[in-house]
Amino acid sequence: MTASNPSIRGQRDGASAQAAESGSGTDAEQKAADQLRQRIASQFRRSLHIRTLDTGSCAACEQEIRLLAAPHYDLHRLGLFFTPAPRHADLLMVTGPAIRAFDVAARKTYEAMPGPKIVVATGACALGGVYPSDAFMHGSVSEILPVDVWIPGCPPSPLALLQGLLVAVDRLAEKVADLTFAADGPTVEVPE
Amino acid sequence: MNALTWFYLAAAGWGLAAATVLAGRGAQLAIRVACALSGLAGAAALAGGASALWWGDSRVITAGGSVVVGTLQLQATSLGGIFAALLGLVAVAIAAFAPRYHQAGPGTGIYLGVFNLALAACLAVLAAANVVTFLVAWESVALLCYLLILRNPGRPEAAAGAFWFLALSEAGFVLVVAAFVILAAKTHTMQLDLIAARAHLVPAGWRDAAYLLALTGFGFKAGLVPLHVWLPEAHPVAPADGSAFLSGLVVKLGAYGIALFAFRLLPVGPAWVGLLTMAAGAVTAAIGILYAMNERDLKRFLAYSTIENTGIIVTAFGAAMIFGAYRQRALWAFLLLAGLYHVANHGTYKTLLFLEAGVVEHATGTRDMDRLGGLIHRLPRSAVITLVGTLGIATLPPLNGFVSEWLIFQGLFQGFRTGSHLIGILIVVAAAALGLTGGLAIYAFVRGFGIPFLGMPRTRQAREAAEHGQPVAGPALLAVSCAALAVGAPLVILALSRAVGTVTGVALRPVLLPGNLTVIPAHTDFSAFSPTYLAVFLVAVTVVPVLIYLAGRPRADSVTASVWDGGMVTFKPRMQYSAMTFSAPTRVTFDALYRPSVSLHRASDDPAGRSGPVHYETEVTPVFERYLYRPVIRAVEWLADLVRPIQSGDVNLYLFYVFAMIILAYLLGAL
Amino acid sequence: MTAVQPGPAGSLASLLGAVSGASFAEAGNAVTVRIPVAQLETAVHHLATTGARLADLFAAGQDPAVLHLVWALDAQQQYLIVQADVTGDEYPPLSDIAPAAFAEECEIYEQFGIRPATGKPLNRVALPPHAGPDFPRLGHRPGQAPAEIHAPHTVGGHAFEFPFGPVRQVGMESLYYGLVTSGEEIVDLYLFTWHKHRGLEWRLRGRTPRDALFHVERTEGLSAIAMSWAFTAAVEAALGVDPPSAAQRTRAVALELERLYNHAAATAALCQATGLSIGQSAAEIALERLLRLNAAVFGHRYLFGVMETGGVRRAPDAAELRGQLPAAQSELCRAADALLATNSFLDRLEACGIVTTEQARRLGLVGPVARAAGVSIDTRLDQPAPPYFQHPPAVAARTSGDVLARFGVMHDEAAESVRLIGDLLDAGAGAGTANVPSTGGSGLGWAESSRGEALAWVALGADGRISRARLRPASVRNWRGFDDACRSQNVFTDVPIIEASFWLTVAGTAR
Amino acid sequence: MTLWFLRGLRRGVVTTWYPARPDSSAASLPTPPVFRADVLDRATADRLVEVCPSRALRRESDTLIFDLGACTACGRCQDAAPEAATPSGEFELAATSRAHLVKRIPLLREARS
Repeated sequence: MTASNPSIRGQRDGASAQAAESGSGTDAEQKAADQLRQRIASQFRRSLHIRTLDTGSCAACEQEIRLLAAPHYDLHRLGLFFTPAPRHADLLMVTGPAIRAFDVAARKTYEAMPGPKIVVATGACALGGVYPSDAFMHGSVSEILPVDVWIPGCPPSPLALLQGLLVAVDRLAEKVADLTFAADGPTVEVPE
Repeated sequence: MNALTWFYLAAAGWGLAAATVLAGRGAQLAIRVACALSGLAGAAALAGGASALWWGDSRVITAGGSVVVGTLQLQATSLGGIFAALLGLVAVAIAAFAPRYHQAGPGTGIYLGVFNLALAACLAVLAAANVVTFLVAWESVALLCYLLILRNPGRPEAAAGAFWFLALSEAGFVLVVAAFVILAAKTHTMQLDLIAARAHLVPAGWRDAAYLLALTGFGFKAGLVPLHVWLPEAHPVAPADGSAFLSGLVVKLGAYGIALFAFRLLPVGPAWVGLLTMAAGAVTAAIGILYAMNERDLKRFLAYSTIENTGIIVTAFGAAMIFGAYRQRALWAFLLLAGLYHVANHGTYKTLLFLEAGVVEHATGTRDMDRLGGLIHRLPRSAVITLVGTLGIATLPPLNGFVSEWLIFQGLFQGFRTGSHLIGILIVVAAAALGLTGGLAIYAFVRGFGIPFLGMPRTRQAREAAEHGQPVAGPALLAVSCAALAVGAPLVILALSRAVGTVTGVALRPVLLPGNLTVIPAHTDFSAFSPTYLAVFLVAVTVVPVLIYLAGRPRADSVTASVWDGGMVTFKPRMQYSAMTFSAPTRVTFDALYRPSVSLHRASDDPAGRSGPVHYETEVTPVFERYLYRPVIRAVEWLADLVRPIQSGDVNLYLFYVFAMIILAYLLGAL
Repeated sequence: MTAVQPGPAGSLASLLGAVSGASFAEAGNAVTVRIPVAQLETAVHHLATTGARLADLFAAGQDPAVLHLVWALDAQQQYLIVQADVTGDEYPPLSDIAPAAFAEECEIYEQFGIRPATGKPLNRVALPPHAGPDFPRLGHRPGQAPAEIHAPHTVGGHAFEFPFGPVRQVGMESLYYGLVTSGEEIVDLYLFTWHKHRGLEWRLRGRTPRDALFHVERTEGLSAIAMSWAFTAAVEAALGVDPPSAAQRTRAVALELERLYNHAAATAALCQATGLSIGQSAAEIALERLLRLNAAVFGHRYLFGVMETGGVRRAPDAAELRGQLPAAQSELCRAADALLATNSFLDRLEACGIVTTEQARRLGLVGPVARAAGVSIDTRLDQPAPPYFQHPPAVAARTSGDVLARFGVMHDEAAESVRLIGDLLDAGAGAGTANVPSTGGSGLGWAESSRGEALAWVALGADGRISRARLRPASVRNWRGFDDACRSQNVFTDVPIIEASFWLTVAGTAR
Repeated sequence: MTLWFLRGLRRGVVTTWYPARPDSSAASLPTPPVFRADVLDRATADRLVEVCPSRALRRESDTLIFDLGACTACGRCQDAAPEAATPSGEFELAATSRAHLVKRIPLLREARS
């Protein structure tokens, strides 16, 4: 497998731009949202304190988050720090499919954080993948908290988490918006 | 108006108050009038005490008395002055407290009558000029206090507590009588100032024996450690103002007795007597606070704290006697002054705390700390006043406890001036014991204030306590006097130095107050501090930054969020420290003394390994009651059984006894 | 269910003692016996006294709910499932197995409404407090239970409860401790795990085994292989399918790799709990190398997607594995040896969080926790599945039962796993799956996860879809030992150390 | 403690240069698939939708909606239709808006032979 598949690099043509637009309302709103995000991100550029919240994960996402502090990835070199108390946290990494029994604790954790704050939904469960919404759980974190950044993966690797955190503070450009994941050329021999 | 006339006024006031309330049979109006009179009389006593303090000893007045009993002589001495002033202050405070605390009724009438008579009796003890007056007054104080403690006989432990008090008081009284008899016999006079004058005639052995008898006798009343057992038994059952009076004043009479013998009647004795006194004081302080740490009942906790402070006072007197023995006259007088200052301080904030404990019990119906909690929201005024008292007794800077404790420590730290290394080291060891006591006192009073007043209410009574109708004036007056004793420390030290000057003949004033507001401990090259500047500075340090913050407050919109609790749904009252768990570290460190016993019931002990209700109880074994007093009591009972056959009811046998006694007396006479 | 053979089953009859009306059925290495409920108490008493170990207790079906007791017969190297139909809402009190099966009894009561006739209060286990009557359950909800049915957690007298969680340190799963303490020593400890109850067993009903496997892997993310192997073994036992031996060896390789990275992660967590950050970094370097090895060999850092019903989806890249494993293993061994030479670290572990042999046996603990307490049970040896007949592992055991013993057991197991992987690769590990018919049947599967014996029992309907699936990862069993291990502790800071030495997951016990 | 100090020196630096330079370990990570529009017809699309356990794929008339957020990169779609789905090798998938993760892959109008 090549490092990155050339054929999936989409261009900023109508299709993908249109894909990006369709989801988030009028242009003005989008511009205001970006402005606000830039302002928040600029405040956290050099030092960001992260608090994690497990709303029902299977423990694999937790292990990947713990590995961010391991020597191989060492998020301290990027000015990112873990902090136990939400009172001192700027960013909340939420894993798990938002189990309903956890709503009060999640709401309290979010409200204990001072503004401005960023919420990062981490892992396929938190993004609404693995589990549907039913009596046990909401199915995705955006049902209970206002999410700013989504990091897919089951579990997302520490590198994906790092990229997610840096995108959250606007120090890395977001890549996924431009990718179409639709290859048009014949990349594999078609069995007749 | 010299001091004695003030004392007459006070005695008359109290007598009148007793009469009105007894005549009125405890009607509400009678109570209010009596308390007003009692307050006025208190003020008179305060004035008398202050003038006795300032102008020195007055002349000895013979106020009558009969041939049988002996002459009744009174004299306003300066040593007694500080105690009389404290008596006045306590009387005024209780007078302001009593009307709103007691319900009208015949029981209250009798109680207040007895209370006022007890005040007069205490004044008589302080103003006694000869042995007979002193002993008569002393015994009447004991009996009247016994009646005070028996205020509500219905309570289960009331009788037992009162009896503990009376029994130990009588034991002490016997020893005090022995001490006075020795002195009077050797100096052939009954008048105290004559005894003091001729004290050098008393041979050394008799003098020390008299002092030791006095120390033990007054120790019973003051609460030196092996003799302290009645305090935690009597205080909880007495009503609020009764126990305040007991702890604030009656216990101080014990200290007055020891000071009387050590500094006025007897000349400066050998060093070992001082060492013994200091040792008794240090041990009392340490063991007193250690037991206070693990008490759940508010009043027993305060009673043990009284024992601790008595220990501190007696340590100061002991150290003074040692310095006296080594001819360090400045330090001898200085430590007496420090001890007296601590007597005044402890009298004020301990009375305050007992009155507040009464208010808490009145508002919630219980004294058990584990059933209180969060009272600061329900009883705000009482909480603030109790906080002032707690800061005082925990000897924290802005308030008066710190000043007297600082003076005592400065005196103790100058042990090296005695010249003998052993004595120097022993004095510093006593200072270390007081240090340990000071630290544990702060720990104990954080618990004593924190558990009942802060946190969440643990029971329904604590939730529904109401401040309205609770007495506040009395304790407020004492709180103000605590602050005054701290800020006005140089003035107090000035007055005390004059009193100590008349008692010891050492002019301390220039030695203590070089500037007008700084205090130095008897020797310029040692240390200095100014309580006034300290109090003002501390207040400024807290108030000024708040003002700056309020003035320049950033206008950012602030969000109030709940305390971070790990996302748990609700905080329950069971999730906060309880009295015994807060003091658990001491139970582990000093388990040799406490020998704690634990009883534990856990649902998870059930072989089915389930989790559920947990019940954990821990008790501290009362070492002295169990291993010292119970054997003595059993021995006495055994003796009583032994002797019972004598009383066989047969008249001839009784006649034979009389006959045998006459023969015996005759033979003894012949020797 | 295969036909009843009197042979091996006959020998088991003696085990059940004087039990009449028992019908036997044998599937794979597990014998199922169905006895009338009246005989249940005597059978249980007889089994408990002859040294059989109760591995699991659950209910299945509804009207009547069938009670299943899974016994591990170490002597006969088999599992015995005792089934009994329970009509009405009470079954006879099984006092002999009370401590080991208490949590299971509570769970059965919450899901099926049937409870032991002991009359003693039960505990809330899985369902959250706000679970109303219409909350999805596996069977009928409990009738109007008397108030005291859920034992309340009240603290009386002088102790107080120190609330801790559910949101805990960074990167730790949500778990609520109720630490009842006397100020100095921990008097009692109880756990709430209902914050993370995803209702997996309810979710698997009506799915095909292949679909269900996706969720079974995620019951306990850090033991994906063990749980999915137990589940697929159960399905294969139910349908009488034998996966190709190369696939079975691949499964064993994956399981041992999972054990390796879990023990490295446990070492790192232990160092973090004792505050030795240098040791934590060294262990985390070894852990990361192992995870990267997993990704290179099996295509997923946590070995998701390796298992398939009837075999294995991917073959391990043997050259890559042989090349990198020794380096990763030496990394972990050097870290562990350096830790064993650091006195400050060892002082924190010695005599800390002791689980006695009697407690381990009484509570039915499994895995390294049991082996460190002197109960040396290991399903790879006691109930060997195919690849472990030819490659039996050596079992590391200790007797002191404290944190140091658990650390030692994990350290030895890691070395043993590397040796096993070498043998398995020599014997050849490949991909391939046997075809799985979609017919009915029920079977029991098990695997030795890094935390202990993971069990799964499956009942398939006639159309091959799951009618009842029972997943029991080792965490369900060992959290009970955590309460006892913490109880004697007198220092609060020891609790995280004990938790790290157990190395359990809340997701596994909450399911 | 010198034991640890020397050990650390001997171990050397293991920290990745990411994001300054790409990290080599990323190559072996599981990544969401890429769908070949020219091969995908409705039948294949329906088969893919049915096989995805995480509800990441759904078909709307003639476009395949691929929700990257829900995709767990389990590879079942690649096993079901190897000619239509191949691993993308793209692991940096963080998105600042949920819509960025929802990809629309146009399907072939007529059924493939």
